[in-house]
Amino acid sequence: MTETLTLGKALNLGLRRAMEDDPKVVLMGEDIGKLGGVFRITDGLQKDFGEDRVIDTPLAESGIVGTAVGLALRGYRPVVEIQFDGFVYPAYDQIVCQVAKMHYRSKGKVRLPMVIRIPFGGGIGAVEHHSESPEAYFAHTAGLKVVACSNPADAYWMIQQAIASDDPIIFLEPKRRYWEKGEVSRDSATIDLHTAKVVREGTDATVLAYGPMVRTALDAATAAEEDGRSLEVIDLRTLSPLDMEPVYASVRKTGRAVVVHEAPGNLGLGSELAARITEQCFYSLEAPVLRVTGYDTPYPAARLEEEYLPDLDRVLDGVDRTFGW
Amino acid sequence: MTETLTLGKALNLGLRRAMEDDPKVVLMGEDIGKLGGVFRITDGLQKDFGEDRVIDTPLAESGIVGTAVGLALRGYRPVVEIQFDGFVYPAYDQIVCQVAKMHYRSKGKVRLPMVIRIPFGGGIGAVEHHSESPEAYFAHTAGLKVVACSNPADAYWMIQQAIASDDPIIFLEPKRRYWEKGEVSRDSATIDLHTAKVVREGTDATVLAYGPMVRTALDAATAAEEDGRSLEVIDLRTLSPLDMEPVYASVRKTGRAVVVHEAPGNLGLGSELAARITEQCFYSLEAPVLRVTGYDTPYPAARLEEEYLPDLDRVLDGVDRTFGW
Amino acid sequence: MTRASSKRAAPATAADTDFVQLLTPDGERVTHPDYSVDFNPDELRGLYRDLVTVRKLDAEATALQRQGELGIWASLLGQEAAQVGSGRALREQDMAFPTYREHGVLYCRGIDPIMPLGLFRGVDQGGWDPIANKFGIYTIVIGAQTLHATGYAMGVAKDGKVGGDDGEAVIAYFGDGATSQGDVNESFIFASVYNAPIVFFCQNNQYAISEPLQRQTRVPLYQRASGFGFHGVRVDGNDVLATYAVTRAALDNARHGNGPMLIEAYTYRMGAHTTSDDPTRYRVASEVEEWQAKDPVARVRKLLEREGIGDDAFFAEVDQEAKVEAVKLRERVLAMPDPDPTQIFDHVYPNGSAEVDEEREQFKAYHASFEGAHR
Amino acid sequence: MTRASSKRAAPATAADTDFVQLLTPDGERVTHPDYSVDFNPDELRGLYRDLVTVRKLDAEATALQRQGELGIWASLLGQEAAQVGSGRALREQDMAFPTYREHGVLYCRGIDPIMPLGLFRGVDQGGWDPIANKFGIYTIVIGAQTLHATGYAMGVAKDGKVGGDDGEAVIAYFGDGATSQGDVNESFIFASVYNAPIVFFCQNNQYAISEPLQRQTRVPLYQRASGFGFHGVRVDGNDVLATYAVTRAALDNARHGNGPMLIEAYTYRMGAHTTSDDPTRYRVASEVEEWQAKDPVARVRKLLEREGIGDDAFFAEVDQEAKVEAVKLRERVLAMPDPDPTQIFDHVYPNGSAEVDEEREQFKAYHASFEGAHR
Ligand SMILES: Cc1ncc(C[n+]2csc(CCOP(=O)(O)OP(=O)(O)O)c2C)c(N)n1
Ligand SMILES: Cc1ncc(C[n+]2csc(CCOP(=O)(O)OP(=O)(O)O)c2C)c(N)n1
Ligand SMILES: [Mg+2]
Ligand SMILES: [Mg+2]
Repeated sequence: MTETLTLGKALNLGLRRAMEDDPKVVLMGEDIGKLGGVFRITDGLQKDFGEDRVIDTPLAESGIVGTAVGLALRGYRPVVEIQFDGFVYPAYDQIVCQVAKMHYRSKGKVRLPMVIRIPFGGGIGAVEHHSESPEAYFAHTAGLKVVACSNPADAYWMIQQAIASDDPIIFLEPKRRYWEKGEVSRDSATIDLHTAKVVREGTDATVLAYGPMVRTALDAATAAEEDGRSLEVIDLRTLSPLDMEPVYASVRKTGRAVVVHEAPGNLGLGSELAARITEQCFYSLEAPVLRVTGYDTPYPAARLEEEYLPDLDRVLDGVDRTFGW
Repeated sequence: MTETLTLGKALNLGLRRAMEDDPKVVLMGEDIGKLGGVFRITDGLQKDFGEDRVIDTPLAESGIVGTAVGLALRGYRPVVEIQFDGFVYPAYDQIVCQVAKMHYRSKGKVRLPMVIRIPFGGGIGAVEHHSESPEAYFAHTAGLKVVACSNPADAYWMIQQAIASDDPIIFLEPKRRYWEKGEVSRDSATIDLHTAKVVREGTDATVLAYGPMVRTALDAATAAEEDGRSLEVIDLRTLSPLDMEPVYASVRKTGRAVVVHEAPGNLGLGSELAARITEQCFYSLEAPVLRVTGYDTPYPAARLEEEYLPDLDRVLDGVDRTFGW
Repeated sequence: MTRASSKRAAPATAADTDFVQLLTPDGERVTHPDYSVDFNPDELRGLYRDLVTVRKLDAEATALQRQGELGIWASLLGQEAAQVGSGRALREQDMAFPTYREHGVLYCRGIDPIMPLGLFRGVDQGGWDPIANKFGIYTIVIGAQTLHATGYAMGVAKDGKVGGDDGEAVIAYFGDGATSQGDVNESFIFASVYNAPIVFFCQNNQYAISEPLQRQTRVPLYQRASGFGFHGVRVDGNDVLATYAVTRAALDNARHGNGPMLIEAYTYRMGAHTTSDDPTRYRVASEVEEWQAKDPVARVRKLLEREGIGDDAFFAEVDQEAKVEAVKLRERVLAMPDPDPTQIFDHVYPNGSAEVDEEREQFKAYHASFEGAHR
Repeated sequence: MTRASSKRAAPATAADTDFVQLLTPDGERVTHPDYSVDFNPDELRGLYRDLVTVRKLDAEATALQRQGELGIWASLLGQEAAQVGSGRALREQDMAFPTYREHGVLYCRGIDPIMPLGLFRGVDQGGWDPIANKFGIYTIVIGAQTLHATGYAMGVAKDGKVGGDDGEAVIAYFGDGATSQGDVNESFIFASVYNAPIVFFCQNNQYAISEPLQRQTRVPLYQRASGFGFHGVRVDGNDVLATYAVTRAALDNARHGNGPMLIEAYTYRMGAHTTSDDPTRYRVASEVEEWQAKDPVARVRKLLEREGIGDDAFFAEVDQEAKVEAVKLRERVLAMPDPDPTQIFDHVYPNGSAEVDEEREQFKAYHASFEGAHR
């Protein structure tokens, strides 16, 4: 049986279930206790699991991640909430030099089963630092795995799979989709964490997206249909490692690919996808892989973000351009 | 008239000249005073310019960069030395959120004429964190400019051009080439900071490199010549923004491109170059743009680095593969 | 083999409350061995006017947010004395580095109060010139500005602008939560090591969003300074006179070349963290009422009444003038134009970038393609 | 309007040197009101043996580097008492988090002394199991391990493993330079707020590479603790007895649930920062000589002689045994095989990664292509 949940509520229930399943799971972050987090993703969890397992921390991201590493060394499974994407950088040193490398450094003797949850992306009319898409900074870092959920069902299962994994995982949550509803079956996960998923089949061109842009890509596909164009949409879900086989299969079929993300184009995920697709599907491509992304500027003031972020029209424009070749 | 200098000495003389030319230029960093820096790049400068302009700082990278921002606001032109690539991350928040964005945030009212010098790359048999190539982390960040020098003449002039620029610049120094000699003319710069340079002309394939890999690429080109293959080698010099026109022109001529860098391939500069070249030279390409890079692992122990780093043979292998298409 | 007795820190708790006070909640003056003020009646009335005005403008901004005219607002309600007291203590040549809540200091610096509303409306990210106004751009990343302030102060010292009454001093504002950030502690180190002319002004409003002070420290925050080699003082942050006196002394101490000081202004955030916040989830009404009784504005009114230098006519006039300013502010906010979309591409680099220019052109061409057309 | 008098911090300087001492450089015992030891002769001889051995092994490592057998070496010369004193103070259940210089503590933990040589030779990045050995992997990023130690200690408290003699305590090692890092100061905050069972052990060896202590602080480092809400002590780090007593007391204080303490072990780096460093560029010989006179090993030998519990035969035997250990170490280092190149791809992720496996296969195929062939 399934039920209708918002993406935020699905995460909340996924966290709750992970804490029920394993007493070693602890949550850490700013304002995650009584307040339940600024997005209420941890709502009610401190009340039910206590201050020892849902830990309001001092206001210091490096301290949060660094002490989480220590808790992991002690046998805990810390799940860290970074309040907003733009506030993860004080912890960047601990993430890149410690979280990502300690297993390697110790020749496998140490495992850090940590999840770092980051609400990411724009579209909520926020002030500076609250709308960023830092995924490339993490995906470029060997030793980290990076995933992004795009819908309530994935949110519910992916967070549990990430917590159950012994790999250190950056878990990206599309904050502007927290309130979007979807059907969730709580019986069992249907697909592995590190797999991409074809979320709409099509024949003319492949649109690759993840997190908040999956909905945008699907809307574009619906609109394209009216123009008589059939778009295949793939939700990448796992950003590092990438799950490329479904992507190659799709592009070999369609011959055209457009990557969509909010992050700036320069050295964004789109560049890596374009490079790999071109290398593996060179003779199948009718046009170069095109990218529809945020611009190569800092994230602008809120009243400009609608113009900054890829939307349905820009995705369709990108698709049109691949047909222009 | 020209003279023969090591790359390290050329940087030292470039810094000295920049300090002579502008009294607002101050150097900041760990051990840059009496010691002259662990690589002696600032050797003798504190003695001649005083502790007020060559500042030994507390051991705190965020503090160094953050106070440099304040000094820039006060009208100084701080040149920060990060001791090794692997130690820039504690300053990552200040670099990404403040150095990169303050000009934008202030609608142009504030300028931060800062240079952050980072000795980067491997090949010196060092312990962990001393051999990394973090360029993509900065090049993906709008608001920063990123350059890398590869030879003494460029080192001497590029450091001066970077200091004279009002843009915040990440200045990457190929540490393993500090001791390599080259001819330097101290009369005047012959080329702008943000331009790529064809350092060897060829007709069969284009090899793109920067920093320490330029020498490797040139050696490969020499070896390839013996196999009767003519490689064109481009020293990118500017990593953000990229100077693509010379690259496109070359690839349109050769039809084949190989990008070489030490950084891991996944989301490295090679992916962006491959994506752009494919988009702009789609019908000129005989083969996909291939990448010869460090592997997607943390930087390994010193006794493994020779196997980890791209070398002449791996570059030639990459070139061979482009001819395999 | 070793002594058993505990070495737990002194029993002082983060909440103990002895501080410098010159004016009680009832508007009575009290004396302090180290600090005093000698304002004349006009100056006292001026401070009252400041307090009423910044509170009124703040309330107007909150109302504008409620009506959808601002995206969010970070109210200073309850912190008026801490901000007006310290803001008025600044000399013209002094430089201030604010967080995102120092609207009262901004007002004292003589900056157009519309400025922060542009930021919270989302039309820009801070429109004023920080150098010309001697008041930094609002900083949202907690603690980051304390290092900028310290570096700026290091520059003041390099310029030889310390040592006399005309010396320049710098003030860095931050909150109780910010004291946990590495950047803030590193700024203490740099300021101390270089003996920079800076005052660290911590508004301890008892909360970091939902987290009470106890999540950041178990001893009073002003005590943090001594271990870094400078002096810390706790002042009643709801007492504009004491805040003025302590801040003025610290600034003068800095400008005369005696280095940094830390001031903990003990106050309370009467409202929500921001208009997005719901404080009922984490604090009880009785606590808020307790602080209500320590209101920073009311006690100055009582003082003026007590000393017979403010009558009902005066108070009514001040309220009226503040109301007029608030109405003006509202009208100007409503009249604020949205930014031109191409501003996305402006001021990315002082020297520009061909890449960004190209994106701007593509952006224009793309939007031109819709002219007339509609999907 | 405000008092003029300066508010500069107390005159204490970073270099003032009152500390806990139980054994003078001349090998005389002195008493201290708070700390004492009651070692029997065997235990004292054992400490001497430890000191001589770790110094000898360290010297051997330095020699191996000079001969090109190690890439680099970070010598503990001069810090033997700080490391042996604190290392021996650890109870079996206690956990230590080192920097890259704690070879003496590693030895006291009973870990094969070959381990750090593998790291500095470049065959690996730290071969021991940190959990099984209760001794973390060497951490090169300054200060990072203090947060790991604090988190681990928070976990100890969560596990309820504090409160009695069998409680677990954690010790975090770091240097004087590290005290400037945000991470170290944040670890003080987390440890204090959660009252974690941890001892912060700062070896103040007077230098951070070339930078003297004055570049990090203008007051003694042990004073840093009080502003974070716990106790700080400075101990003579060249006095193995005092270091033992103070560390043991702090660890027991922690294991009994009384929270963190900071120990500043006042010592001196007699050698170069590492074998890559040239200290003659930044410090004078006379300074080194002064400290020579405070040698941590010599004073214990004097004590043993003074108390008639160590004769020439014993000292000769200890030297001889240390020499034998050193020779064994050398032989094993020379016999260390280089790692198999495919190890580049091992242990990137606990659960593995298809991408990395693919690169490993490509790597093998690429190298196989050279078999026989030569370019
Ligand atoms: C580095 C960073 N982490 C988290 C946040 C989110 N955040 C904004 S305000 C705030 C609380 C700040 O508390 P405090 O320093 O006491 O200042 P106050 O808001 O009470 O004036 C937090 C956690 C941020 N802005 N920056
Ligand atoms: C974050 C960081 N910055 C810089 C370095 C380079 N570095 C290695 S050791 C060292 C000095 C450390 O001094 P201290 O903390 O006193 O320890 P000591 O070496 O004296 O034992 C520096 C700057 C580093 N390892 N990590
Ligand atoms: Mg607060
Ligand atoms: Mg030291």
